Amino acid sequence: MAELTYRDAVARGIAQEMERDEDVVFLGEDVAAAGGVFKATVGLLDKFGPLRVRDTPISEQAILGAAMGAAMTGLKPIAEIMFADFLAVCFDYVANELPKARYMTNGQVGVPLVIRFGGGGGLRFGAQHSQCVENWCMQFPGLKVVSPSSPVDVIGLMAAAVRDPDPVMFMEHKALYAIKGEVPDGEIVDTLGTAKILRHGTDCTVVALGLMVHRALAAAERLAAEFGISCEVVDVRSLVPLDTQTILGSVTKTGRVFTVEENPRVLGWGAEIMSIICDEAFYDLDGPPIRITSPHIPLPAADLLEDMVIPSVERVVETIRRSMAA
Amino acid sequence: MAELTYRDAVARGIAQEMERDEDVVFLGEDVAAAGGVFKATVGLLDKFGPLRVRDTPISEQAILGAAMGAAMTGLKPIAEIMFADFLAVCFDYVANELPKARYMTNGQVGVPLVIRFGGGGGLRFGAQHSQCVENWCMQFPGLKVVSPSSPVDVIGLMAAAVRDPDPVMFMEHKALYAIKGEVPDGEIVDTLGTAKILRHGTDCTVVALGLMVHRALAAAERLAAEFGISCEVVDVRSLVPLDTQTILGSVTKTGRVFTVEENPRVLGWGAEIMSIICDEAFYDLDGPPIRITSPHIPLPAADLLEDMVIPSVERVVETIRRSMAA
Amino acid sequence: MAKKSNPERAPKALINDDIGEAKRLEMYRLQVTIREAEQRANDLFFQNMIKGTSHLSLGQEGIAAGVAAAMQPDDKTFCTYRGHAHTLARGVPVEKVLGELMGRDNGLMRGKGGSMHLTSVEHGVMGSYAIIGAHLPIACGSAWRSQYKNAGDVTVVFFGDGTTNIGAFHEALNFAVIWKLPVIFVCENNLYMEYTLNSDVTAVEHPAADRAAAYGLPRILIDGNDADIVFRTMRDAFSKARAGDGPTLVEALTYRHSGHSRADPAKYRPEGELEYWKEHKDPIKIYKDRLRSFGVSDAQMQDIDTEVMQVIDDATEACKAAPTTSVDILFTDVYADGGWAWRN
Amino acid sequence: MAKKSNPERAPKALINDDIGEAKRLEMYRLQVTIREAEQRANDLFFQNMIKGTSHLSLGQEGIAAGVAAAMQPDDKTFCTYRGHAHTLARGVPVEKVLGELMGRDNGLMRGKGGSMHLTSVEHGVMGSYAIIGAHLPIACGSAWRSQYKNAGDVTVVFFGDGTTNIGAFHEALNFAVIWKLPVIFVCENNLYMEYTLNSDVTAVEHPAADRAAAYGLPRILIDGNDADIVFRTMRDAFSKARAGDGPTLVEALTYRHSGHSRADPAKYRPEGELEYWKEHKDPIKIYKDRLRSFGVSDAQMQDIDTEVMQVIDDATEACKAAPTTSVDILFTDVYADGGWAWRN
Ligand SMILES: Cc1ncc(C[n+]2csc(CCOP(=O)(O)OP(=O)(O)O)c2C)c(N)n1
Ligand SMILES: Cc1ncc(C[n+]2csc(CCOP(=O)(O)OP(=O)(O)O)c2C)c(N)n1
Ligand SMILES: [Mg+2]
Ligand SMILES: [Mg+2]
Repeated sequence: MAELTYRDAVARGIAQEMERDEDVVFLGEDVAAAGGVFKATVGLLDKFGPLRVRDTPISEQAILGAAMGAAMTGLKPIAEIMFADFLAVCFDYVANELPKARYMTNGQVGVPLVIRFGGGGGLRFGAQHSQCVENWCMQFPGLKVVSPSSPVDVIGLMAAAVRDPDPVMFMEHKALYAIKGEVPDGEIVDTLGTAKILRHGTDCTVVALGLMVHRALAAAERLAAEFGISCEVVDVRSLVPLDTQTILGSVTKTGRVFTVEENPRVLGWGAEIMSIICDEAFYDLDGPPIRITSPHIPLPAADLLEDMVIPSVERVVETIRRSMAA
Repeated sequence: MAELTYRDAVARGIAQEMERDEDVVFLGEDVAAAGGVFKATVGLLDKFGPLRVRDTPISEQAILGAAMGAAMTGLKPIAEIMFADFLAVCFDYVANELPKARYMTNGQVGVPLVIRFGGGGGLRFGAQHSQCVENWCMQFPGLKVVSPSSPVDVIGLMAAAVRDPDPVMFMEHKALYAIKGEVPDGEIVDTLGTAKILRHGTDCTVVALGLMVHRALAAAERLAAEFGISCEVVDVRSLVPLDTQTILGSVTKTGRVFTVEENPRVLGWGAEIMSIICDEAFYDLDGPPIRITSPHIPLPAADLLEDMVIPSVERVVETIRRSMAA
Repeated sequence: MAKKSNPERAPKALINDDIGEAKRLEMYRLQVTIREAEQRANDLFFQNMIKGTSHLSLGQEGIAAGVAAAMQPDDKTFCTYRGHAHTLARGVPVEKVLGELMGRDNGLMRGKGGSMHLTSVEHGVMGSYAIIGAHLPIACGSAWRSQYKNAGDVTVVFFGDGTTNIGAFHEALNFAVIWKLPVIFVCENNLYMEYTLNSDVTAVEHPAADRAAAYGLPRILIDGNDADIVFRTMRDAFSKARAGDGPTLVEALTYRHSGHSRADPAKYRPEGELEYWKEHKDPIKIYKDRLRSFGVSDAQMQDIDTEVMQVIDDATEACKAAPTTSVDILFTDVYADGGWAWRN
Repeated sequence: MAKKSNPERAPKALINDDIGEAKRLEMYRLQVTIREAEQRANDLFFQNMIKGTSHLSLGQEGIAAGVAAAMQPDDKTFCTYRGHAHTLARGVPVEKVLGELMGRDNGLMRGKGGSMHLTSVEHGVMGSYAIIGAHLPIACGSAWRSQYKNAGDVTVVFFGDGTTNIGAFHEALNFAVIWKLPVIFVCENNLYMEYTLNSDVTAVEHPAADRAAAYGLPRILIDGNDADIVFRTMRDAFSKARAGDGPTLVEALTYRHSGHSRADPAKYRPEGELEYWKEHKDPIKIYKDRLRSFGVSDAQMQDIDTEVMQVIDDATEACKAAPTTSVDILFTDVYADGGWAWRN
């Protein structure tokens, strides 16, 4: 057991898998010699050498395309797209190529790869360097989409993603790189498609992802202490496959549900989860399902402004308190 | 009043706006001399000449980028991205550039342009040439998104889109190009952000878009005739801005709601609409909101298979009948 | 395509040059197979037995044949939507190709992919790609795997003249060169991107060859309608790739006899253009003359033609008799577990 | 930057060459302004008065100054995230730039855009773009508008060496050439793409110049640290563009003295590299020597320096005194109606 940052957990997770399997290779911009712009891949080049850990040009289409071609023919690449927002410049692979290859070829071709990227706000990077693109990825049948909220989940989900025979979009949260958490020694392998109940509660279910998990947990403490409201907090972790059993199970029990989403309001992952809940647990709901999201605006750069946009602990507390009272 | 195909309505809509305003220009692949691969822009080159109607190379990023730069500095371009699916190769403009320019510059820059594309299935074009990408566009604050279901709406919404000072994503449905409809003579200008109730009903609300509007209407007829179920059919038309008043008004009245969506199930526009309804009209609902969608799989090419995937009139009838009976 | 023509009829003294008799007869057979199979596909369209779209390579067979004849069995092919030719050239049975086009259960992907996505991994055909340019980086990845694993195989990727103007082309070429990948980029310059003359929208005359220097590569511009030239060019490119000396970019000049796709009557051609190419530059005519000049008799060629037609007729009948695709494959192979479950 | 130095101190007999005294003093003042404003931004970071990130052009001022000095007021500039220099060079007040970096209400976009998106339409600065390559096609569009409306203005777009490897570069160059657009592409080759030597990931030695021919353009490779050379090259490019003769691609060699961004200590530099460029190739040193050789006294330069420092000090104080951005702009200007309503 050791304390590890989320940042270091990335390198450890990748290293664990590269040690295990020679076919795991890693590529991206500034990831090798420099150890990544977020310093999340420091040491990998030294450990695994320049044939397995490779710097690329600023050619995101080439990065994802090459990862795909390698995966189709026998390797298990991990590709970094530095800022999640840059997925937009190679989105054809995300939308059209990776998810459809297996189906269109009737199973002849598989694409076992991981695409990891730093998403999310809070660092004052402005509208083009702060987005929660897990929502961009969730629409495409054939992809899997995960986003860890803690160091141990980074390692475990990374291992699960690398070992998974399907393409996995792996969103790390930039504002979490510095957090620390306890991590067991030895190999860690988690399971895709599993949500985690991080706090048990009886009055309402709060579903969150990534950075918002931490705010949801803090809000739950305050709601309990200050208002006697008992929240069950679910960390979704995996948007595809989606652990609807855990989510529906919790909602069925509590009768009320809130999502806490960092993304701008419209068509975030919460919309899908709410739609599933309303369809399948309608008669268990004691009140409207409420999404707590960023307002539907691009993210401003100035610190004060940015802090007003992304859901804060206060906003979560206030929204839940008001809704539960209504 | 004349009968016009949806296909010819596109050319007429564009021509109407180009006649009105010299700053309206049109560019895309094979759109000028050839009149477009769907023959939806035939005659525009002859009418407006090669300076206003321009063929481009296969460079979708250049097409959208150039349209954006022109729009920022004084023109009102209409850009064609041939198949909607190809938005993925120029998605940076859709996700990061067009929607954010006005906000990031605090209003210094506007981007008055229209991006039109042929989306949707039914033509046996397979998984990469048949997608409903309105869902890809809906997430981004700053964009507007419309999709007409009839010839007269094509013209009216095109005019509204061209005159709108914000970037508008305009999805035409390929399987509708051949349909005909009555179109009044003279100028037609519609309003963005308005849904249309195409059929009044009392038992449930059916919300549809594009090709699915036609299937929803046909299903409503059969549900009335065969099962005495009275459906109110709403053509969303505009996903952003979204006419929630019309939708919520109808649902409040009927107490039940169904969406009919062509897209694969997860995170289609229906998820957002259902989430809004459940949040804001929860206590008016008499039963769970049900999304009727394609199953969450890529679209197969073979005719028989494709027909099994996209919601049919039968599936709509059957789903609504069963849900209303439950 | 392994089937040989009747050895009794083989000419005695074919020029024993660097290509030789066997290869030449193989290339002849390949070209005829492609031509006739594509014609058959076209006919089946007009009988409404094939739906959707399809893009034929009529007139461009010299490239497919010349490249395939230079390949080893474990080399990899990446095609575009205009990929029937290259798929057939790797030895994929005509029946499986036509079956896919017809949406039958005997098709290569049992109808799930369709004409634009022909794939036969067992023949090294790693897929046909319908989004312009996407497969160039993907082919780099296949070559990277070969390099990394010291597998020795080479990846070939085909694309058109119009494809040279999309960003992925540029990224792939640079990437392949800096990583010295064993990949060969074959640009089939058939003059048109769909309905627009590619030279109207391209800054240089030869869209691939004139850009080779931008990636530090030699300029290679060849007649794509002469399978021998294609074969020799590719042989060198394969040697280079296998020696670890990196990628090659080839621009092969050609012309398509059909429209861009099923829907295209090709009215944009200047008068006489098609006729000129058919008369003077038809790859099969050129190759017949070549074979004749080496002493192969018309009768021998006729035998091959007959054999090919038999194969295609048989394939057509088999496809017509084959069941339409069974709907229980609808929900298979979205994910590797065989199914489509995105939730529990 | 319109403010002139004290005319009494002006040297009597500056060489009256094609550039002349006034332009040269303007370029000197621009370079010093950029250098000192950037240094100030750097200091403010370390005082935690600026958050987030920022990308300085220290060492690259010669390009910004030389280009801006050749521009007309209605010409358009498109920058990258490394755009403070080009924004200042167009005459945007230092206060407005620093205010934006500091997230103050007096900032160019009142804090909504931040360091990477500086925009001042009234000065022709049409934006700074943070996604590599995106603005090259956008700049083409601005030039297309000028061409279509016969407006006469020219668009300049700046980008780095690393940017030449992304698809949008390729698409924009081809597009600009075939439409003969009045746009000038200025590649600032500072050797590095972030932390990686660009030559390690680029197939040719000169990532822009060696690719000009791929778009039918002449190869133009210049010393970017000599503002006179930059100015003359741009003057020709502007003439060409205004004459309707289409785009120009320039590769200007330079070096950044700072790290890539705030977070970068630039440990990847080989020993002595930074020192070499600072000692021998600093654009301001070079320009001071140039001015001296033309008879400008150190005292006169010192006066300009002093004036510039005064402007920057005043700007800094103004920014510190300015209110932080008021939150009521949070929901303005998402849409053209001034608001953010996406529903009724
Ligand atoms: C990204 C993208 N843009 C546009 C298209 C539509 N399209 C299909 S084929 C084609 C022309 C391709 O021309 P070329 O590369 O010369 O190949 P050819 O069809 O002549 O073999 C176009 C524009 C596409 N499939 N993908
Ligand atoms: C599409 C995209 N990929 C990657 C990045 C991250 N990034 C920002 S600056 C940079 C290096 C750019 O190098 P260059 O073009 O040489 O410009 P310089 O920073 O040296 O001025 C990279 C990779 C980005 N902003 N956008
Ligand atoms: Mg072509
Ligand atoms: Mg650089």
